[in-house]
Amino acid sequence: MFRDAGLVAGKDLRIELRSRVTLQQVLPFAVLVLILFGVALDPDRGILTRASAGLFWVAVLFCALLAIQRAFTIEAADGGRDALRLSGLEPGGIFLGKAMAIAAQLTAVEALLAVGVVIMYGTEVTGVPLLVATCVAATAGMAAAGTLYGVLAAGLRVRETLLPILLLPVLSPVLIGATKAFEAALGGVAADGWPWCGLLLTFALLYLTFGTLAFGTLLEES
Amino acid sequence: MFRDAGLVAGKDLRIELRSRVTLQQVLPFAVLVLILFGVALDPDRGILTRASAGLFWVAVLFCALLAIQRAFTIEAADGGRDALRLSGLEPGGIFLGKAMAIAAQLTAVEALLAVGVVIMYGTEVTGVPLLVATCVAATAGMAAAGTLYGVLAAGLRVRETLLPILLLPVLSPVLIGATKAFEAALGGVAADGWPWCGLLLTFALLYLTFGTLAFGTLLEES
Amino acid sequence: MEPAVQLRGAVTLLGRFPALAGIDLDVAAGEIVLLRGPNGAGKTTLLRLCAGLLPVARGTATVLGHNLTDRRQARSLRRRVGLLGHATGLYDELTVSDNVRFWGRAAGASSEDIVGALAACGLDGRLADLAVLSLSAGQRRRTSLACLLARRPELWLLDEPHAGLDQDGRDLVDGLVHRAVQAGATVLMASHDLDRAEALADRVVTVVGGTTTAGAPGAGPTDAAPAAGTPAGGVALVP
Amino acid sequence: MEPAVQLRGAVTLLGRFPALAGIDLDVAAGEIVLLRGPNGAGKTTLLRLCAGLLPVARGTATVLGHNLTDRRQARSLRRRVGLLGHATGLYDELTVSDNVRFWGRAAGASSEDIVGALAACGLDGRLADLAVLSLSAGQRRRTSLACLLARRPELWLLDEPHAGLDQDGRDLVDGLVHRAVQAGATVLMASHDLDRAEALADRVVTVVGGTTTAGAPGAGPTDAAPAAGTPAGGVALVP
Amino acid sequence: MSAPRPTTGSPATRLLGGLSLAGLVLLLGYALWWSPADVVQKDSVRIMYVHVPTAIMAFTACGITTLASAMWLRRRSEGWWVLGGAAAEVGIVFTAACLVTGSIWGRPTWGTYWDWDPRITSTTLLFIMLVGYLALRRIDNESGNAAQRGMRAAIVGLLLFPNVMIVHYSVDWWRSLHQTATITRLDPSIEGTMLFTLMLGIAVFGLVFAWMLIHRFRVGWLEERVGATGLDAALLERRAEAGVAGGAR
Ligand code: HEM
Ligand SMILES: Nc1ncnc2c1ncn2[C@@H]1O[C@H](COP(=O)(O)OP(=O)(O)OP(=O)(O)O)[C@@H](O)[C@H]1O
Ligand SMILES: Nc1ncnc2c1ncn2[C@@H]1O[C@H](COP(=O)(O)OP(=O)(O)OP(=O)(O)O)[C@@H](O)[C@H]1O
Ligand SMILES: [Mg+2]
Ligand SMILES: [Mg+2]
Repeated sequence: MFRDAGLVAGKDLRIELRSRVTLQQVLPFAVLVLILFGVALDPDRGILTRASAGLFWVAVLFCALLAIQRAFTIEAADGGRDALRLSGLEPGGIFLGKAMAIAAQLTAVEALLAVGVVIMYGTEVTGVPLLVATCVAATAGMAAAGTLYGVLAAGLRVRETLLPILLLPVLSPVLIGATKAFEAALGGVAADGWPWCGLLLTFALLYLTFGTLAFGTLLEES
Repeated sequence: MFRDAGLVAGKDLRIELRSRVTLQQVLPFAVLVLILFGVALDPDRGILTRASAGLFWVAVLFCALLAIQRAFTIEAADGGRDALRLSGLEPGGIFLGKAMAIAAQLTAVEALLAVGVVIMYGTEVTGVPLLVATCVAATAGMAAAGTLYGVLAAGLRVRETLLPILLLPVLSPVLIGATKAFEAALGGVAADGWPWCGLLLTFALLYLTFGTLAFGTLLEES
Repeated sequence: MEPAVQLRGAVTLLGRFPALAGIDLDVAAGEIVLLRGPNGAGKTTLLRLCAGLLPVARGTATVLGHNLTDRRQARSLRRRVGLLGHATGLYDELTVSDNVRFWGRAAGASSEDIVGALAACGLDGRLADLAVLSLSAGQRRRTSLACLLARRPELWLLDEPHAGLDQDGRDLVDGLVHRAVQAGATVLMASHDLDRAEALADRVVTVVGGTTTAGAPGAGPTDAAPAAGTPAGGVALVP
Repeated sequence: MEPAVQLRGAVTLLGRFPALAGIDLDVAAGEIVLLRGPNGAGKTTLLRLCAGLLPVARGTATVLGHNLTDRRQARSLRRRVGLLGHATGLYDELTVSDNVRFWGRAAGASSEDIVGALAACGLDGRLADLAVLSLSAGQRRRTSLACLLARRPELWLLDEPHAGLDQDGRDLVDGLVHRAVQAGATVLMASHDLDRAEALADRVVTVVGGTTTAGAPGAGPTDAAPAAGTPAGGVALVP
Repeated sequence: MSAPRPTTGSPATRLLGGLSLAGLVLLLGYALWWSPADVVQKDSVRIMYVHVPTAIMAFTACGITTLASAMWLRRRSEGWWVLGGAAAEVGIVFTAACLVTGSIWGRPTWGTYWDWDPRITSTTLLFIMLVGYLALRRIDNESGNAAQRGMRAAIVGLLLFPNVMIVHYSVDWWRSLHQTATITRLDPSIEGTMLFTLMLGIAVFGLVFAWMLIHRFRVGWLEERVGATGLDAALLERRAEAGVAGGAR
């Protein structure tokens, strides 16, 4: 299974290498979202600084949406789905592989956004361990859930529009948890944050296991 | 030219009728975005109410992105581009037609979002005429610019990711103007808002004329 | 009477690759010409060039009197030609009849033309109201054929017109082509289904390695050229 | 020796539409069977059913000993079959060799198999490092053929295997099919290119209106049935 | 590469390079020593001599890109196409420099690396527009060719400067409605050595800009030539397929 995962992840990353989508398009988009918030929420009110945790994660969420969409546009290309189902790859492997590829890209996005938030919204960084742990857990969760729902939307020609409304509600716990954890970390009372981080972790594990098991069935629904 | 525009707009709206994408996916997405903001920007701080104008327009912007992407996924479907170029339709007509269809959908989105903001963020509505005028101007501008950049991205297999970074910076003035106008209207000093509304209008006219003229050149390229 | 298509050493680049590396081709008005040649020879590219969809990098190309080296003329040519390509350009969500109606109207076809086209391609009845996405391969092909028919083009560019069609589908194509020619149209087609295609065509031109001449470039029209390395020679059949 | 494919009154729905309305089909191991029939008859659907990609709504279907009414068995069947369909399932951004390698590896093929498959389909040299999106129709076809070859399936399901290929492309297909059969594989193919296909096949089965029997469904195997409404009859050719 | 020598240099450009180097040294001298520290900002003001010029060059660059795109749309001549790309690439460097120096300057001045100052906001948006333009251009370079390529990129390039202007002014207007107290601008009428140093900086960075642009242009041009000279070879190779006709080779 892990061999298959590696195969799929490798394939996706090679495609990224050739098309440079994340590098040249998703990352700038991330910065753009930060600026849009800045423009929309009049900076002088200090909303930005106080709400930076929330805004950060909303931005991550939108970027994740983009990355996941991209990951399944690749597969949806003509007959890709049938091909995958016939491939002999273990569904679990496909799931893990794509999740891994997505997670890798999300990590890059988060790193950039973190820098952006610190610089643009003037947030002071405290409680780094909690922040990092939160990012890891949240990323895993988003990638897992995203892959799961991405494959549902893949192959449908309404992918771009369907995926968001499938995915966002599912990810809202991640949004809440991560925001809370970040606020705790930035507020300096990391203790309040860890339980949220735990929530994220369970969410991630839940979706990873469920996805690994259920992906086969999902590939069925063509 | 206007006959062609009608033809294209009619076709797009018929497709919407059959696939119900806007109705069943873009509109729910709009509501979702509002909720996400609600979740991310902890309501107690009263940020929501004060920033509702900005949040409204950010939400509109993301929905517009979705709608425009959809409008050109339709065309990008296999060989659609060649077909359009051979069709004998006037490029200007195609541009206006698609812009009209997009504008129609955006209007629906805005109506829903307006209700949502009032209900969820507890905003009181004042200065209706300015609000309406702003919506009209902003919608026209977004539709025009969106169609122009949408066709740029259409046919590329990186459409989903490229469109945002091409379009959003261009639309940032619309975001600013509309937000300002709304804040003025909701703040009760409509007078400050009208100049912004004027900015939006000029933006719209600019892109409408440019698009109508330049669209041919754009379609020509394959 | 002017030739419908006249190419002289035409070169077309796809990316940096010269998919067409010096094509010489003359097609008289009212003629049915078959392009044959191995995979990747450049047939599809040649057809798209003749539709005014690709620029001429070198040489000259005149189609229906439009000089394709001039972008404006190339653009005005497009509405006069009909291309049946690998890709269909149909809207999956719309029904067969909606598609034919839209593309027909776009080219200024009357309702009769449209209904007629649907009937001629055997798409009336159940299929007419079926969404394109649920069609079978051959039914899709028939639909795009109907779209082309409704446009009443003066120059028919058919890329493997028989592919995917069943027996009477193929007879149908032949019938439509003959009727079009009687109505004054010119037909340029590419096909691998040689038996049928050669029977249909007035003349066969072999395309190999982006040239109409096997080997040496730019050696004038090569309608009766030896079909290098292809089974049956590209002999000129005159019915 | 058990039959490779055994369908009894198999019914398959696409949406609400019974694309297969009672198919009876027996294919012995090592046999080459041709499906023929008008557009929309259900050939492609039948092939996808045999690949375990579609559920059996009614009747029974057994392929390579897997009972397709059981989802789990259907899924385990898939890796043993190879489908060459209308859609290619190739990654446009990747090169030809990358694609063949990925799909080959996925099915556990060795590097030799993969290189061999590329060479066998004439995809070594320039084409190997070309992105799929820049291929010609026939070259794409060859690429998916190479992918199928690299997987070494036991049951070959070929949907119009000759379509879009040039003359030696078609000879290539015939050669590969024969070699596969000698290696113990079974071949079920659908085609409109009857001359070639019938020459290749051991046996011809006619599919019309989603049934193997023209008209009344479920009337037993119909291998030598009169091919209702199709030009040349579905006669059984035994070489 | 078919260049005679593996360089894009020439006497002229070497002179230019030398000049800009000398200028940089001179500027360094003025910026760091001979110019006085500012009353308000103390020594941090010295960044201005880098920051402001880079900003101006960034805008010049995207102006050039727009001009080149327009000309390419009219003439379809390679030169303009290459120039547009070269200007955008150099421009993105200067924009980045402006952003970086700016935020470094912001630290001592505003006590923050970032402020929602109109120029900052619009500069960042400009940066992203350039990224988008270059991304699109890359795609066009792959999918297109000398004649058909670049329609997308050209249109985006054409709209680049107008958009930057619209964005710039709307952002400006947006912020100026209630100007923030945080920004204590030097009063523009800086005089004497400081003014001279600023002008010197602008001049020097102008030289550097020109130097980079020329080289980038030549590289692009050579690539084009390679494509063009490659064409004949490619044509022969392609025609040779006819000899070995048959397979998909
Ligand atoms: C549109 C591009 C920009 C231009 C044309 C520009 C121009 C200038 C000029 C002329 C000055 C000195 C004169 C004055 O203070 O009025 C200045 C000051 C300054 N700029 Fe910029 N700048 C630009 C972008 C930026 C950016 C992106 C940043 C930070 C990220 C930045 C940060 C600063 C700071 C901190 C100062 C000094 C503080 C002050 O004088 O108020 N600038 N800029
Ligand atoms: N970007 C590219 N780089 C290299 N070669 C390319 C590129 N784009 C297209 N080609 C080549 O150009 C040729 C296109 O030929 P075309 O599609 O016209 O072939 P065809 O004659 O229609 O073949 P078929 O019979 O298979 O349809 C192919 O050989 C393809 O490999
Ligand atoms: N949702 C649907 N509603 C109605 N009919 C449908 C639907 N989906 C598929 N069909 C019909 O089912 C049939 C599918 O047949 P299939 O694609 O197997 O034909 P085929 O034998 O492969 O034809 P071809 O030779 O053209 O490839 C077609 O007649 C199609 O019209
Ligand atoms: Mg072709
Ligand atoms: Mg079929």
